Amino acid sequence: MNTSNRRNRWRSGLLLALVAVTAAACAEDKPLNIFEPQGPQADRIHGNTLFILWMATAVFVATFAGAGYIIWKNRVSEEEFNDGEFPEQVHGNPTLEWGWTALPGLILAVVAVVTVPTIFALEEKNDADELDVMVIGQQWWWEYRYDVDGDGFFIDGNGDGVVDELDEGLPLEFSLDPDDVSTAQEMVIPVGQQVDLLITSRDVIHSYWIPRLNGKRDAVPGRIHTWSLEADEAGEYTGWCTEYCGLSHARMRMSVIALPQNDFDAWLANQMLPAAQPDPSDELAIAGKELFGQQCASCHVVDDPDFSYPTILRDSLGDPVLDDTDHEIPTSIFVSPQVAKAAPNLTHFASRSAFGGAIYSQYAELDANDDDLNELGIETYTDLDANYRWNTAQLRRWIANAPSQKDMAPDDRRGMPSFALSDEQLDQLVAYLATLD
Amino acid sequence: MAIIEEPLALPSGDRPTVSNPLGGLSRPRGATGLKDWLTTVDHKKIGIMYGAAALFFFVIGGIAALGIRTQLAAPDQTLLSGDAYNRVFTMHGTVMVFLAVMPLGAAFANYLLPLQIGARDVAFPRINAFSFWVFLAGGILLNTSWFIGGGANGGWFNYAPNNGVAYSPSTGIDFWNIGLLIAGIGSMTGAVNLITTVLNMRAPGMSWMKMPVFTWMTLVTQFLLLFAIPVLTVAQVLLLLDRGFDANFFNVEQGADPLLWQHLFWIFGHPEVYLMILPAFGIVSETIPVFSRKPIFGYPFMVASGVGIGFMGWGVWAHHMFVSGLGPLSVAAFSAVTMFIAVPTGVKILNWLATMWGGKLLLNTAMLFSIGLVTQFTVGGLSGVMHSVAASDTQQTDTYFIVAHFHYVLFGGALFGFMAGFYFWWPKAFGYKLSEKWGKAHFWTMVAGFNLTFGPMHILGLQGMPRRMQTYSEVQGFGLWNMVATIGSFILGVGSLLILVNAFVSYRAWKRAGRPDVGPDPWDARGIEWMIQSPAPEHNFDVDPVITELDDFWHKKYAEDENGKLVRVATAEELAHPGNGEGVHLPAPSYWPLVLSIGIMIIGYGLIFSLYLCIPGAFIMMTALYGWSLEPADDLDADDHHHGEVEVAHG
Amino acid sequence: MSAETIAADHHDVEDHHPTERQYWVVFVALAIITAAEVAWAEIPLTDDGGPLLVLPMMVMMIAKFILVAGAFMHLYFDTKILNGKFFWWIFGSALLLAVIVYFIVFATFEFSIF
Amino acid sequence: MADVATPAVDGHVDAHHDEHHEGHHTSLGISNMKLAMWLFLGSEVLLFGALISSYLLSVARFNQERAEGNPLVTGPGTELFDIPFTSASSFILLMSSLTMVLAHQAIHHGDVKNSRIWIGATAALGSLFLAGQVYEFTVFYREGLGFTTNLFGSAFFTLTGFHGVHVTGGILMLTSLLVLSFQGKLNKDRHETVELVGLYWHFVDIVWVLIFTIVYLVV
Repeated sequence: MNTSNRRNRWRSGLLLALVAVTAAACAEDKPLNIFEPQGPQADRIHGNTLFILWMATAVFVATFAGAGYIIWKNRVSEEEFNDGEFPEQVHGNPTLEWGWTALPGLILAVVAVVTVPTIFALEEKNDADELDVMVIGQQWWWEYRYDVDGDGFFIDGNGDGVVDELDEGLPLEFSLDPDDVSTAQEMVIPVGQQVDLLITSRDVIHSYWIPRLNGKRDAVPGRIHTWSLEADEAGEYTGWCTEYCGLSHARMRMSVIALPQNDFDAWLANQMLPAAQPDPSDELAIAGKELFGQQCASCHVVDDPDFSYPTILRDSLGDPVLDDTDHEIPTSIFVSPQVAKAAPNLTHFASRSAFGGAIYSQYAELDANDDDLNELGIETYTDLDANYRWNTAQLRRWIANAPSQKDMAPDDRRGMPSFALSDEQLDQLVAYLATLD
Repeated sequence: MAIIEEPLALPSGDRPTVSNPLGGLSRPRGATGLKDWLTTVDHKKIGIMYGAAALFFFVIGGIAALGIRTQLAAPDQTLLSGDAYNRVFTMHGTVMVFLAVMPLGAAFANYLLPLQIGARDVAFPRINAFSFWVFLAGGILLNTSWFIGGGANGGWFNYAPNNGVAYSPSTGIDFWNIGLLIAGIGSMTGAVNLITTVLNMRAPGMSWMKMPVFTWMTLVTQFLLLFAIPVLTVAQVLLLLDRGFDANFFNVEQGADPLLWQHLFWIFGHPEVYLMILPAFGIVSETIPVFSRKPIFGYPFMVASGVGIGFMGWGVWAHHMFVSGLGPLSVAAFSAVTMFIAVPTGVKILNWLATMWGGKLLLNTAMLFSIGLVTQFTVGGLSGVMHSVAASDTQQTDTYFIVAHFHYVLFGGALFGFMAGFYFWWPKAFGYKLSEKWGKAHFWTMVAGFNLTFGPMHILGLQGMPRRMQTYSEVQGFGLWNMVATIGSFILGVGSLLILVNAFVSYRAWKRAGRPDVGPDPWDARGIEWMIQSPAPEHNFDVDPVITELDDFWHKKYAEDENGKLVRVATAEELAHPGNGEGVHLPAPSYWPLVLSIGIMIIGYGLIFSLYLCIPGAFIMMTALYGWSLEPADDLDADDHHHGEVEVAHG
Repeated sequence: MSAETIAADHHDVEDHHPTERQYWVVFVALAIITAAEVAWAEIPLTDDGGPLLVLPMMVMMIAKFILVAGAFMHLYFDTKILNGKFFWWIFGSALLLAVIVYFIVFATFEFSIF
Repeated sequence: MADVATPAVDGHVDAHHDEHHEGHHTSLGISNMKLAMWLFLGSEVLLFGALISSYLLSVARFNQERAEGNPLVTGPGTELFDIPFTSASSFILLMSSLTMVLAHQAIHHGDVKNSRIWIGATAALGSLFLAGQVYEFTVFYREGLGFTTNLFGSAFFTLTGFHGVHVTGGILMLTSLLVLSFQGKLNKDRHETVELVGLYWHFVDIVWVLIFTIVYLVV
């Protein structure tokens, strides 16, 4: 099988999406606006919102008009106020009062009738059950696990290499089902198909929100919440984490990229492949791979037999879990030393459009006027497309000192630490990462 | 543990001899100056201290708010780092809710309740002082985290497991936790005290349906506090045990469910919302009739809707959790209940409007602020109904739409109401009126600044701007309205300070004019608190008033002639108590409430920094409890002072 | 209610206070119910839990609750009906509130003691 | 709502004459202290409600995780309960409610000497209950259940510990009553003080009635 062909196919699809996004961004500069639903779920919510919004507006206008009229008509000067004359002393009017107790009640009953079916409709799962994606929030990025083989499992829970019922309910810091896919930053979905999500979290509570496709659903550790997305058209749909999740909450964003079915299939097939090996002639990348093994592979997974991973089960403080005899529990389970317990799986890093919690675009337009970009010699990696080039400048800054780019607390094992890397080492790592497509 | 407030009388009925078991800290008598304020048990002084402390914390919270707004004025600002921003918005919310708006309610409740029900003081004057001091201790402890520990950074809701040591290792959350636990003690004791006062110490003839609306709303508020605070206390104790003693309540690895925190917090948190707004509802229910020259429209409905809000407030907490994953059945149920809580609030709005209908409206500052509450709260109430539509709420929640909503409720609602209260009762408390000129400037800058700040947040929310965001980038397109909101916030900041300017300016003018007597009843008002001199004498009423009507004072001033026309039958001066308190026995001041609070505060610091520090704290606390219960009961303290009998003053 | 009746109630208190014997009877009842509870929990029939274990337990628990609150805390024997009512207003509303609120919490967690 | 609770004017005049008797002439006709105690107990209902609910939910989650084999969940669970032992201590606490009410009965009839005996007995029975709890805690600890061991440990020790603290507070109050009694300050006229402590004590007993059935016997 010719892998390069496949790569070209997903790549063109992805870039198509990017172009669409750019076009959309030009036309509409409010990508999170909740009044522009582009999927059936969001559409349904939008209907409810408009209904209640108009209703509230009507009541608002009526109340303010009434209040304004009453105040305007009855206001008096201080002299008049104190002239000893009194208006009629009305103490109440039970009929009227019962009336305006009952009337809002009736209006609200109508609202309830509209609301309740929508609540249940939003919970409906896709019967076809073609694609389930597990969405895992952590400080401060999102991981997506695709149940490609459709066995209902996203993880090899007990790490025994067999994915079965024994894995059910086990914590998520265990390894991936070898037949499935793990990616990060952006979720790629097929157009026009309802994708069922299983949302959870590894650390604190996050909330998954793509306003144009559906409302929010919290990602709560220890719980799996179902939710769904469907996009009517190809394109990129952005979102933000909307549950306060600590230090870098403002920089935990995400996006959904909807691709036509063919492009999506190609993308998925590529994601199933193990990591690409650098070309033997590319010395820079080969050196980068070695460096990656030393510096990065303790947290980042790359599906490559050359890397080995630590096998220590850690608790929420990052301390190794000990058994009764004070020995580390021997497991073949990969757990990163972070509190987040995992860093993004980088097997197909270069295929993504964003990194760093989806706050940095992996690609820049060629004519982007960014001095930094030009200065750092990005031309090396402009083979992607005539109009796009790889945003290596930001990537280098990120690898060299991530906490300076985004608030993180690596000392508390939350986020990526700063590495003392030379320029040459950065070149090597970037060259290696570029091969991971 | 109950504190025995009642004096332990001798079997013979004799007065216990006055002894000084603890020397310098024995019961102070006739204190003046600072010592007077530190040892007072007078509900009016305590009310004033609540108000002053609340305004002080309001300024702190306001500065934090301006920090937030400055940071968000434009995209990619770097004034506040992510960490600093998180701490600032957390402290803003916490300080405003717990240390500004709630104590403002307590200030009015403390000052007015005994006056409105014709009592000499609250049921337990020393516990009342303790409530204030322990609230202040909690507030100070919380705010010292600005300097040590860096401020809490979990949000005012402080969701688990982000509030655990693993994710929030700095001591900020400990300050939040302990500070609010301590302040909660004050709310709890205050609630017991004020409920007992209202239920048990009403003047003769003041039946349920003759109680002023403000008294009713405060009673409901205090019941909400009484039942809501313990739930928060449990949540906080669990958090304390988790953070300080490695318990596992919110440890997900051990199988804990973080939603437990959310339930406990919001079971407290939603009644909390109503207990912030109900006192303000009570205040404008007092001012609007006075400045409309009409009785309140539909008094029974006003009372019943307030009580109804109190009850329904317990059934809606999960609407804060529509996206938390409760399951559609729970969401649908809570959604429906939440909608119907709009009914009693709607009744209130319409009844206020009906009170004004056909009245003679004097648009002075107090009235303007009251109308401000009615209108601005309506906006917040309507956006509230929008949130109750749960599906729609999945788009709005945790966006600036929510921020706009609750600021319209709590600032446009509660705070405007409290401002109306300040202008209305200021002469009763201090003996002079606040300047109308400054007052109107105050009102209009506040209204303009308020709407300019929070109005655009509706738009921002619908544009998808999430809350608690330290920054945003150009592409999201939030720049314009954020800039407008920031400009508005500075206008609002200036406007809010005008109350202090007004107080100062008006006081100086009054002093220069030789402190003219404002009279017992400067507004031609309705409640019996206007039957006593201004400022209110320490002993309140010379003799217990006897109540025959709702708005009793008004009905003593005015009566209908044979044509059914309202005519004045007596002037306020004729009816007013001359303020002769000679021989009236008042509860004596005490050091112990203050000392006890200091002990508790030291224990609080001990729980944060070192348990060894708890030892001296506990020692001070036990000493204070001991001293309190052994304190010469000063015979009549808390026992008979409310009977209003005239006794021979004694040494 | 007029002042006279209040005063009358006030002075009647001692006459209507329960006797020591009544307290002992209540205590014996409490002891018997406790023994029944333990016995019911220990018999093999209820090993699997479920409604068979829980429902009788709840009935017995509530019976004990009512006995202690009603007899020892003077909610039942107290002739000061006015006061008795008022205790129930406060304590009863707190109890009702707690039961309803926490049962709703259990419901949202899909928690069941059966 | 009727005017049930309104003392008439003459009731107020009355107040001058019996100011040191129980049941001051208040709007409701009960003393402020008694009303305050009931309010406090109402508040405590919500407190223990939250604690018991937290316990039940935590233990349910603990049992579930353990059944599913979560390797991080270690240590013993509810199988540690020693029902006969706890039944005995529950009986002791129930009995202390009886002695408490007898103490009040005695002081109400002016029988100071017997009231001392019953108050002392109540305090003693309460202390015995506490001792039992301390013993239970140590046994559990030796069996491997510490406060931090697992969710069950945290929830169990917190709930029963909170109750224990309330019992301790009650014992302190009872001791203070004894001291007052020996000082001669606790007589028939002050029987309400005993009644108030009694109300608190019975409430703590009621909470144990719930805990014993729900925590030990059912869940």
